[in-house]
Amino acid sequence: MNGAADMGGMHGFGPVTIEPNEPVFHADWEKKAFALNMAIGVANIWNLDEFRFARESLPPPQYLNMSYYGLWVATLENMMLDHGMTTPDELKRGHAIEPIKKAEQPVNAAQVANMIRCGSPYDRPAGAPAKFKPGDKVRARNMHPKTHTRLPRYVRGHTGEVVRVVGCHVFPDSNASKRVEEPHWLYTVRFEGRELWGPDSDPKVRVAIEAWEPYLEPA
Amino acid sequence: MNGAADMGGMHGFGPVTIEPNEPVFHADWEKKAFALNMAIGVANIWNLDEFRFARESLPPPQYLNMSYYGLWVATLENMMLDHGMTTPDELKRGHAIEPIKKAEQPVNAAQVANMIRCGSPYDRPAGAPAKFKPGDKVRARNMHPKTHTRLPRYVRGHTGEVVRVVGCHVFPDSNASKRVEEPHWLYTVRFEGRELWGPDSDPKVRVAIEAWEPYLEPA
Amino acid sequence: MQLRVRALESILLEKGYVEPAALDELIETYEKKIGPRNGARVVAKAWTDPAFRKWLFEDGTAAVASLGYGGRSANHLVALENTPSVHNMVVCTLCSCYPWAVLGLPPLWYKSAPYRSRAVAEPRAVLREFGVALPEDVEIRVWDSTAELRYLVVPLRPDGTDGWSEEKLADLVTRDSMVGTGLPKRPGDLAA
Amino acid sequence: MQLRVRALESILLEKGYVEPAALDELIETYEKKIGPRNGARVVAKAWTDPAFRKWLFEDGTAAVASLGYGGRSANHLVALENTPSVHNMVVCTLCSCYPWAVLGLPPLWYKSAPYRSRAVAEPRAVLREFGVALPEDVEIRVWDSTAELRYLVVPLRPDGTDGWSEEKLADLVTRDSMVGTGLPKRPGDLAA
Repeated sequence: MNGAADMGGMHGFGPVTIEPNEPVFHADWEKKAFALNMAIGVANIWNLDEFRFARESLPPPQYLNMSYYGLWVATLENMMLDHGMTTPDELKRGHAIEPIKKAEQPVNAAQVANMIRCGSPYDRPAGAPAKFKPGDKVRARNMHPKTHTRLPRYVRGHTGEVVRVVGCHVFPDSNASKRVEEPHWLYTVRFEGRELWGPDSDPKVRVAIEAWEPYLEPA
Repeated sequence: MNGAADMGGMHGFGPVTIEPNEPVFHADWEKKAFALNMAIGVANIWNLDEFRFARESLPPPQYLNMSYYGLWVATLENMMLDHGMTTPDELKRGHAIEPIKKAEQPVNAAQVANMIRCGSPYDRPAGAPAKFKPGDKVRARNMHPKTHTRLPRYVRGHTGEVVRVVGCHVFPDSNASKRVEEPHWLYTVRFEGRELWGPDSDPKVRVAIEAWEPYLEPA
Repeated sequence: MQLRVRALESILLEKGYVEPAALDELIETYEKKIGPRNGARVVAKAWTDPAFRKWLFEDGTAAVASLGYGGRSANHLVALENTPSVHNMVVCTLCSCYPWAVLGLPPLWYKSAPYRSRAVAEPRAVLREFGVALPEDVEIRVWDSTAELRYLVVPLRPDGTDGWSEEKLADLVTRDSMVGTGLPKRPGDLAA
Repeated sequence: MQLRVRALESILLEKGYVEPAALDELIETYEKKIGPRNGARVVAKAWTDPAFRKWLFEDGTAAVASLGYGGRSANHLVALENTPSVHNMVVCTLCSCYPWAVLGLPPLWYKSAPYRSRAVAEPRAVLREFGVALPEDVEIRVWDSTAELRYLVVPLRPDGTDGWSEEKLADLVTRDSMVGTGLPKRPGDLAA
């Protein structure tokens, strides 16, 4: 989707603010916001791409005015509501309301430790050979789905070069909207800065993204 | 600039909210915000393009969270500060602070009435013949100036057709950043919806913009 | 916001930048005098007077000026002709450009992010939210007001209005029908 | 926000979705155990061990795993080699993807709109804000983490560190130097 999250190339946000000796968390609620989201992720009620889509679907005025973990909190609320895990009433009261529908099994510390240690690889067996190879010129498609996509607006319609065939990876567009992995070949594609930002821009800049095969066409 | 104002094609803002029997103004302060901005415009301390640039330069989180006339107020404050017409102190106290530097001449009702009646035409004598004619295929340049431009992001890099040679008009990009009119030929350029939004989009949509000659290249 | 505006007003008046009467003139004009009734008269005339209609589409600024409208926000007025196969719709994605001289100040929705963001990308869906369901084969032409041209949509004259006076026809012409987000009223709507 | 998080926590615990110990495990791990020190060890080894360096650039995931790092947010790790003529810089314009397993959780600036919006369009200007002034002829390669690949920048080994131990070299490797928004410390900086 062309949401507020897709901000590459936008102007007006001001300088980068760097906090010296920044702590990992800035408040206790941030720790909890982080941990709750990560832990519930293990329960696999939704996948990472669904979570990202829910987060980027927050209306732009809200998205751009919330702190980072504030976004996580708002997204978790929305996801729990969408999945019938809570109600607006419960969120308001701050507690589960009887009758309580219990989860089948709580996520425990061992599961979490395992998730941290093992992660979740996104590569999958390929069903077909890769269409592109390093050196191929490709154009990022001009597509504007309202659903989740990881093809940023700033590269769409622009021509770049495949620099790496990464492998066959879970396709976030399908994983977010249909909960179907539908793996596709994934490529690292490099664009000249001037191709993206025009002839007046820095000639010694190149920008690479990862792009799944459906994002690309031969150029 | 690629600011929050340039929102054509963005998703996530929700449905259009239509207010039945909407009044012209929703509060007295809106009337004043409107009138102050319009009146001071007559004094020609800044031009319309400078005002637009100041407005779209508000940081996106702020721009997207202010009401329409709220934006006018914030922009007027910024312009007055930039032009040394007031100070943060005065804005806080809500009054001019001695010693008061008086304006040369106040804008009066007759001037305002004249401005409403006559407006301000933007066409200028041409210094050269128009480069394009109706029917010509043109491509909107891929440009990303940080300064004011009226070429929206959603058409950049896309090919359309000149449907009208409007005339030679004040060039907002120069008028906003240098207070120089630098008139250029202005064209109405029409794009197929599918050219802008991809092959999945509505085949019976066409979008026209006005584009000054420096925004265009032959396609 | 009220306080901030009062501060600006006080400072500008105290420093002699503007006279209070100038502010009153502006508010009075745009709240009371200039509004969509102007545009409706233009449209009604275009519906009844073929010579005017021709002139309006050839030189909107001059034709509209002949009715006494023009000036601010209509120095370069372009009339857009709806036909059975083409529907026109106006937006300003970058700010809020609008033909004040013929329509008055724009409504909130016109200036809102949902309208500005969506009108150019999915006009048919936007029209549906306005209650306008166009057949799929009607082409929608969206006009993004990126310069100082201002657009006035001339909608199709409703059926069943043969012989109507300009005055009566003007009652059918809604603001939204001149922006392209609505259709004119029908004769039956007036009775209601 | 504090209240909202407390509500979520209460509801999820009361309904038995998560155990409190699972939360503690997460907070403890990312606050105390996993941080840029991991990445620094990888970089220091790449500076001293040519075989490891080669392996790291060929298969970052496996090479890093050999040091005990990996899993969450580093299942597909790619190491990027800075050279005198190429500087690498990592961003995630769409959200906040970051190689947690080697760098810990990202700092605020990495997740901020200014960094995300500007890193891909004017990386040299962004670098200057970090105090990094690269010669104009040094190419900047920006890597936008749009998939589940995670990037680790291997900066140039500072001069004057011949014969240093991995341990000592690791002290020179800052978090920012592994994101590409900084350079490693120099030997003189350590004394200070």
